[in-house]
Amino acid sequence: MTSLTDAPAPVAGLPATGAARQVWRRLRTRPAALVSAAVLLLLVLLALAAPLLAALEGQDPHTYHDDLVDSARGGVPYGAFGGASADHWLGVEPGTGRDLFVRLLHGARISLLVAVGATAVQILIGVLVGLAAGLGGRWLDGLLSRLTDVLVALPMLVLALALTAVVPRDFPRPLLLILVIGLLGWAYTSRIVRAQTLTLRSLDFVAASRLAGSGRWRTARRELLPSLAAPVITYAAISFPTNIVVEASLSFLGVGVTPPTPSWGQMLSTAQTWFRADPAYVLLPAGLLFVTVLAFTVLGDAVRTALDPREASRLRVGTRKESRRASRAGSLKEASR
Amino acid sequence: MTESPLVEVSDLTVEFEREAGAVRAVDGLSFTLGEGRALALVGESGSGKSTVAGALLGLHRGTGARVGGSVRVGGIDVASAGPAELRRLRGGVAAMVFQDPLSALDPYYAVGDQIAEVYRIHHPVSRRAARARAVEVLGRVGIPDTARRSRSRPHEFSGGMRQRALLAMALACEPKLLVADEPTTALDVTVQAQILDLLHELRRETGTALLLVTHDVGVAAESVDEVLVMRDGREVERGPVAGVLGAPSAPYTRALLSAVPRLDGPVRTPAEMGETLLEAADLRREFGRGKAAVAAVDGVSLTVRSGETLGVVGESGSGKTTLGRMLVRLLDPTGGELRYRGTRIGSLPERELRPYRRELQMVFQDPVASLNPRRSVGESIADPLRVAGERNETRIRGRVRELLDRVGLDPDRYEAYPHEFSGGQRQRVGIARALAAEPRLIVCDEPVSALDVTTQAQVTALLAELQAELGLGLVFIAHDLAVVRQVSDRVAVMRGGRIVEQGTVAEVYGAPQDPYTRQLLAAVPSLDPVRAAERRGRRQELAAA
Amino acid sequence: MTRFVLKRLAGAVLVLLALSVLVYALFYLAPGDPARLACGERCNPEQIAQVREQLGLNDSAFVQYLHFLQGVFTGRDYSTGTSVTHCDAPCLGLSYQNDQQVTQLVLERLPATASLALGAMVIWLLVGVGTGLLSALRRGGVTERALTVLTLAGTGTPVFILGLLLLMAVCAYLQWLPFPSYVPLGEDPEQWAWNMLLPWLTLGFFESAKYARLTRSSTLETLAEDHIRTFRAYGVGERSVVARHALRGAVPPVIAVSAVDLGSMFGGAVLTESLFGIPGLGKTLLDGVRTIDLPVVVGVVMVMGTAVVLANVLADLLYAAADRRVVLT
Amino acid sequence: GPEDAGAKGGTSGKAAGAPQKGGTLTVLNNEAQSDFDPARLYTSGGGNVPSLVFRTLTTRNREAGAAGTQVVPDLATDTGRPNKDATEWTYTLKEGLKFEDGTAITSADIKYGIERSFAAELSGGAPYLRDWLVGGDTYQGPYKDKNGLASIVTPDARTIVFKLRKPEGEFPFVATQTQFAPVPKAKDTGAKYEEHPVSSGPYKVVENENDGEHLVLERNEHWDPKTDEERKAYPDKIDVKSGLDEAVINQRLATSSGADAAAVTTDTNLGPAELAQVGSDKALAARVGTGRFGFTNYIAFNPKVKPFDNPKVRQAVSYAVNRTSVVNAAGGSALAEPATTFLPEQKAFGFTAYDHFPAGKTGDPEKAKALLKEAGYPNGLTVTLLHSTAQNRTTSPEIATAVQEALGKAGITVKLDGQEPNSFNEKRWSVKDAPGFFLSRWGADWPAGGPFLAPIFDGRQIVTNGSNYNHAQLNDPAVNKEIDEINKLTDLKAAAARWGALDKKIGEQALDVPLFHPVYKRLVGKDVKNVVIGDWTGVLDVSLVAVK
Ligand SMILES: Nc1ncnc2c1ncn2[C@@H]1O[C@H](COP(=O)(O)OP(=O)(O)OP(=O)(O)O)[C@@H](O)[C@H]1O
Ligand SMILES: Nc1ncnc2c1ncn2[C@@H]1O[C@H](COP(=O)(O)OP(=O)(O)OP(=O)(O)O)[C@@H](O)[C@H]1O
Ligand SMILES: [Mg+2]
Ligand SMILES: [Mg+2]
Repeated sequence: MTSLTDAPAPVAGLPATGAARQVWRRLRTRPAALVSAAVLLLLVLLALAAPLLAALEGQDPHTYHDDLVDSARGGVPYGAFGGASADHWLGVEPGTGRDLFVRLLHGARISLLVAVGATAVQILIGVLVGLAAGLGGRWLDGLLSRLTDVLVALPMLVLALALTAVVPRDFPRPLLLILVIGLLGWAYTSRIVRAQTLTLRSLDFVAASRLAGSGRWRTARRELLPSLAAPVITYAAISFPTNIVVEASLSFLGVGVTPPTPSWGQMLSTAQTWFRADPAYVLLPAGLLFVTVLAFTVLGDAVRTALDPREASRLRVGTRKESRRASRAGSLKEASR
Repeated sequence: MTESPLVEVSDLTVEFEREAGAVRAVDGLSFTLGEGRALALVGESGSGKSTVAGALLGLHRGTGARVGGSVRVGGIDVASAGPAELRRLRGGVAAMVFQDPLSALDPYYAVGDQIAEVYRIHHPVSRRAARARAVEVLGRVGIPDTARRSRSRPHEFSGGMRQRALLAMALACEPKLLVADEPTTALDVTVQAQILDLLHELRRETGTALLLVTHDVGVAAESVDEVLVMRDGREVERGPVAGVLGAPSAPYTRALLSAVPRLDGPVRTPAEMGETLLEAADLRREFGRGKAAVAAVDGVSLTVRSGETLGVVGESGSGKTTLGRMLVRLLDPTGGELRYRGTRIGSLPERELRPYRRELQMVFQDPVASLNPRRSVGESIADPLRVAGERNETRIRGRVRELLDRVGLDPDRYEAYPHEFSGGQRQRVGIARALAAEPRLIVCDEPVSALDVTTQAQVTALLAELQAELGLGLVFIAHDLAVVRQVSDRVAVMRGGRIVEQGTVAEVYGAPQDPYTRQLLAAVPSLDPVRAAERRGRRQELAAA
Repeated sequence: MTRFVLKRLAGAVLVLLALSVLVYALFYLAPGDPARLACGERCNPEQIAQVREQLGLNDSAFVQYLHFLQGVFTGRDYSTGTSVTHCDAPCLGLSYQNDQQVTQLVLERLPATASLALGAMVIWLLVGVGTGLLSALRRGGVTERALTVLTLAGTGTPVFILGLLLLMAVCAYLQWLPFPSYVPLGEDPEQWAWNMLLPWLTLGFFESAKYARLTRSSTLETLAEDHIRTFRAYGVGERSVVARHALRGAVPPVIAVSAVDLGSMFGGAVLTESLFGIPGLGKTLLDGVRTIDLPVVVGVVMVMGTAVVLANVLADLLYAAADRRVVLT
Repeated sequence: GPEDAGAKGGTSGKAAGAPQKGGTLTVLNNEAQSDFDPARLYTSGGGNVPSLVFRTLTTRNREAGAAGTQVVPDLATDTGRPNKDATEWTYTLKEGLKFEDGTAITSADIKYGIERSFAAELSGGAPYLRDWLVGGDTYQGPYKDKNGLASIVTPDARTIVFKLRKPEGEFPFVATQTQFAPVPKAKDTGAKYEEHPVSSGPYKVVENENDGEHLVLERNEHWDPKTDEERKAYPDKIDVKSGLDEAVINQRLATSSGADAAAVTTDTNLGPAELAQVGSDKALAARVGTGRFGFTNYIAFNPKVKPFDNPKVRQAVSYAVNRTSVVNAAGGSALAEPATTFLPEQKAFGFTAYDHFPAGKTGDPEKAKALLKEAGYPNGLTVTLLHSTAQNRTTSPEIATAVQEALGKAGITVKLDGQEPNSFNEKRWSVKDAPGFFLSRWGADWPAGGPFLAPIFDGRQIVTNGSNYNHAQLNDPAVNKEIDEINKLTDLKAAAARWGALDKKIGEQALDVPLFHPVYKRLVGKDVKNVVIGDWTGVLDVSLVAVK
């Protein structure tokens, strides 16, 4: 227990560091969560260090190697596993002979940035709007819900095309993508949050918070957000891969990142037909994407669980396995006494 | 060779893992309970009673709690029973009535369906038959208009009704052992008497054994053969009910008994007339629209002055909670007028109500639902302080510790979460939170019904102290007539949404005018088991007549 | 409830109005000249001017929008040069590119899209909610891990790859099914179902991971509630506890998300539609956007908007039915 | 004419055995036949599917290879009789020609069909009639102008005479276009005509769903094979399914199960990945048809924009280009052939080899650098390349990136400006807004040098407020004059030689950098027989294909 004197100041958004520390303590005991976090960290580091690693391999993401692909056969790389060699660790891209290893790393930068950014925007707006709709009066709820409807029904294509036409060309593309995907994709979150809020707000602890004089906003932040964290985190972990795929489709329509900058989405969409002729070309981005998604999901799940204080101990009847573990613990205890 | 007893507990130890280290909630407890016998676990809040009850059904399995010793129920070793056996034990052999009635029912299903579902687990009957059984048992626990009410969802029930529904669920299964964890805390005396009589009758008819967990010595006196007094997870005293209650040997038991409020105990010296805080005139509240409308509160007028306690008693479902929630404007009245210090607050929009919010507090009836399971109790209590603009973390913590201490909780449990507390402890957290706002008026909805008498005495004393100190106005909703008498200056008796009688304590208790009030007074349980039996006989005669 | 529905339908009108204004606005931001495109690549300026006049593109954006509204509410006459056609209310206009009445066009394409969306929804609800429940039930076990990996593989693989793989496997290698081509339900229900099977699976599998995760998470959430303890303490089997009680708590987020998905799928499943050659609204929309065919785009967006609103109304009704504590307003 | 014209063409392939009548031919296509009005079709020679329904005065010779570039009579008895200076062309209709309803086809029906194509509502066709016929520039079509077009004369039911403003030796080629298909005035429903155009060919439309996405054609009993030497019409029924994904089309043709065994595509090439796959499967490779359509993909300069006003800069770019990467980007050597001339490598166009700025296989960055230095850019320069975002492997990002990469080696930093297809086209076709440097392409309206060179280099064809294809805005009196001279020739061989020479001459100015000519590789189903691929369209001829 923290002593009074060294009690740290609370972090914004979280009730107190005490809680944050507890969450961390619970997380620490889950190997899967730690592995996932490590994987994600590694990916981020790899992405950040892309130029360094490229230098190490002696390649860059843009140089063509026409001699490494078989022009007569559609540009499929010579050699096994997509032309992997000492010079090109993961082989080369069909058609151009560009180094895949470096492109994957550079692609990670854009994809992670866009997907994380867009997910963050979606969650942020979604939670705010959902809370406001769930807590606000009828009018606000009606207004926001209708606004959500409008945005759900507005095809991303139309908006993306219009926006790319209006926004100056030197406006950073990743940012534009984050905005487009983020601005049109928050409806899910907001619907979930609104639904949960409607249920939660009838509970006594929300009433108690009202009595404490908290405004709606404060009630939302202190009482509802912690309970909303679970579905929102789950949803965020799901949105992430979807956003990478959305980025791919937007690249398809020419409103994605500008070539020759690589992104996983762009690689995936060009790799579409190659899965028989050059499986490595498809498997590499798909595999990386999958690992990322898996890590996100596992970590998200762990955080979700760790956020629930009841999870640690509660009157709950466990599955068989858990009960065995518990009884073992009990007998151990006895033996030690 | 004698047949082994129905329940055999030996050297039971339960430890809970907490962030700060393990807590031993039950420590080396042993007891047996024969078929058809009744045992009461009595003890102060947090003494481990509910934990013991849970252990009988193996509810700690798989929760991370460490259970030592052995528990056998109906020949089943609870710790090692296989899943099928465990399922048979639960509900089939032993049925449990949980302490927190609001959260113990699934909010999504009709009450009757939930009972029917559980019934069908242990009795292979048709859905329809199970429904019929549900309606039947609901009737037995005194739910009026059973066929219709069985289709209601839990949130449409009052606290007491929910508790009765849970009891009905247990009864439906016809178990050999009924584990009842505070089954009557939310019930008014008449219904409580009814339930206790019912339990009694059941035991006589079906030979069900009863493990009654209660802090109310009176309830124990009426219903059981043996009493086990617990403190800090250990046995203090055990023996036949007459012996333990009549001639307690342990000093703790004696202290416990002496703290029980009595109808003939001392009353408060009426407070001086302070300023009028709340004034309600013809207050009404309906639920539902059109034909389905129910008037939960039907034209209530009352006033509360500062420094004064208004007791509100009445049967379960009479509208006490609804009234209380309207008084602090958590519910919007559908009619009538409500003034707080002269301002009409009955229909003020939330924004304009804000300045008054902190001055009008409420202690909620259901301590589980009123605490956010995801926030530490310290944070919940600190909320009003933070809202008031306090930024200094050290001061906030200091104040919260002070409040925890005042309501009799360990000040170091700032970081603990609601689920780590016993029922009574949660109730006290609720009181601490209400106090943190430094209110002028508190509506206490059954604030002490979940508390053992000693804690109850502490809490009522605390409220009185604060009242004297700060000139608080209190609305004290309770079904325990003795407590109300002890703490109130004036009393209002509610029935069917109306106040049937209102007056000073002396008037209402001394010369009750309304027949209902008289009925209530007659139903107050007695501490003396012999007298309790006599009175039961008389009640049955009355009912038969 | 009737009041609620009526109110929401009134809200729908607002949504549709807002949508149409938005699309008109975006249209004027987007590059490209529809008249030139409609005329053909080697039209001379006079011809283009004529087409522009005929399409009404010379009016101000505001006037054009008013004409659009007029068409929607009262119907409109269109001169196609060779003849005058009347377009009954609700008239969404004539396509710039092929002079078809958009209302008719959109209605023609609606059944295919609706088939796809509803069928896929059945799949994602079955598969998603099913696996979600199963993995909540078998938490921490091998089954749950396998299910997680499987469903995530669905989400992490873009539909265009997923669908193509399915096609290759089922139609090319195993030849279990012929390559799908859309058959209207009204024509031959059995063929309709067989031909829609792969698109349903593709889309359903792609979406189901989301539902599996949501279901799992909310189920676990509900499993932590106090009332679950009651049922366990009465010997209700774990399966029943999860399926009856925990699932119920998982319903609200699933309903909320389904409504959004269903609605947006009415214009959104472009990739699946083009991969499987389903003559649906998604493709129409894509073509409309590519050929700057404002009336078609507005038309599809209107249908989507209607679908979204209806799906939401339905979701709210279901939601209120699922959780009686929620009051419809 | 505009490139898409040719890009819509088809396949080839080979299954053994003599072709027989009967069966159903399935056509699996990506693009729907959304235009089915003869007035609105642009496609060379009436496209593939429409030419089953519409017969025209002349048509392309349905033979493989170079022979397929010849014009032959269709409804007419010959390919047209010019007057002395080729300003008047006379045609006589064969006897026994009938519409699908049995009524006879007359010269008035042909005149009416042409007149319709002048109506703005039915725009979309090629501009030649408008430019060539006397009064064509002002005529508004039969709906507005009831008097008709005086420069088309029908002295009797079988004779039709066209009066031109200037000599046009290639008129017989124009007469292959669907505007020359007969339309019975009584059956004309204006914009709705395309839903059920009246057939003069071997098949009639019995179903047209979803705006041309699904077409079913069945035999036209009133078509007399004796009047038609070109179309064989073996299958009884033709089922055109469009709106399919390209990868799916190729997969279906490869699998060739069920109805797909008798399937072809008229618009979908094998992609590079699929080619890699086909390369290792002999049976499959045998079903691939290869064809060439006159088409050139190139980098266009607008010399009005700096620094491309400087010929040295343009030459530097020409030297720097790496055609190997560009060809790879276009799908590899099986799908694209490097180009150094503007004219396609076919006799009919008058192909004359030249390579004024030899860049070798992979570019000559050193030479480019030297030229840049001379041009005053010793430290290189930065330019922006406009390209489209459409995935067409012609003006698409892949090509642009390959160019960017090669130019980078020569010290030219290329920024890419990818635009969505409509705005890409609007920009590059605009005289006002065209950037200095962009990707472009051109395809043949018919296999001759005229339609290939004139729109691109004739100064009088610079269109200031419409679509301009003379990207370089070249207005050289000598070039204009030579074009006029060649147009007078009715000897197509002689004309071809002069077109080739003209191309070579213009090439010296480095107004563009030819990149590559596409090659068509298309699969057919395993039961498909009589696959004939002529050089006119470069794709298999549906009217000759048999499935039995
Ligand atoms: N899940 C848990 N985790 C940690 N501590 C717990 C948990 N459950 C109970 N405790 C602690 O164990 C002790 C006994 O709790 P229990 O619920 O048995 O008390 P009780 O006697 O039933 O009290 P009450 O009359 O107030 O309900 C309390 O101090 C409580 O804080
Ligand atoms: N949300 C609601 N919807 C419908 N009916 C309700 C609702 N809340 C309360 N009621 C009904 O109003 C009546 C009064 O309920 P209330 O909770 O005020 O009773 P109470 O006096 O507090 O009872 P108890 O002592 O059992 O807590 C009951 O009949 C109850 O069923
Ligand atoms: Mg307890
Ligand atoms: Mg109550």
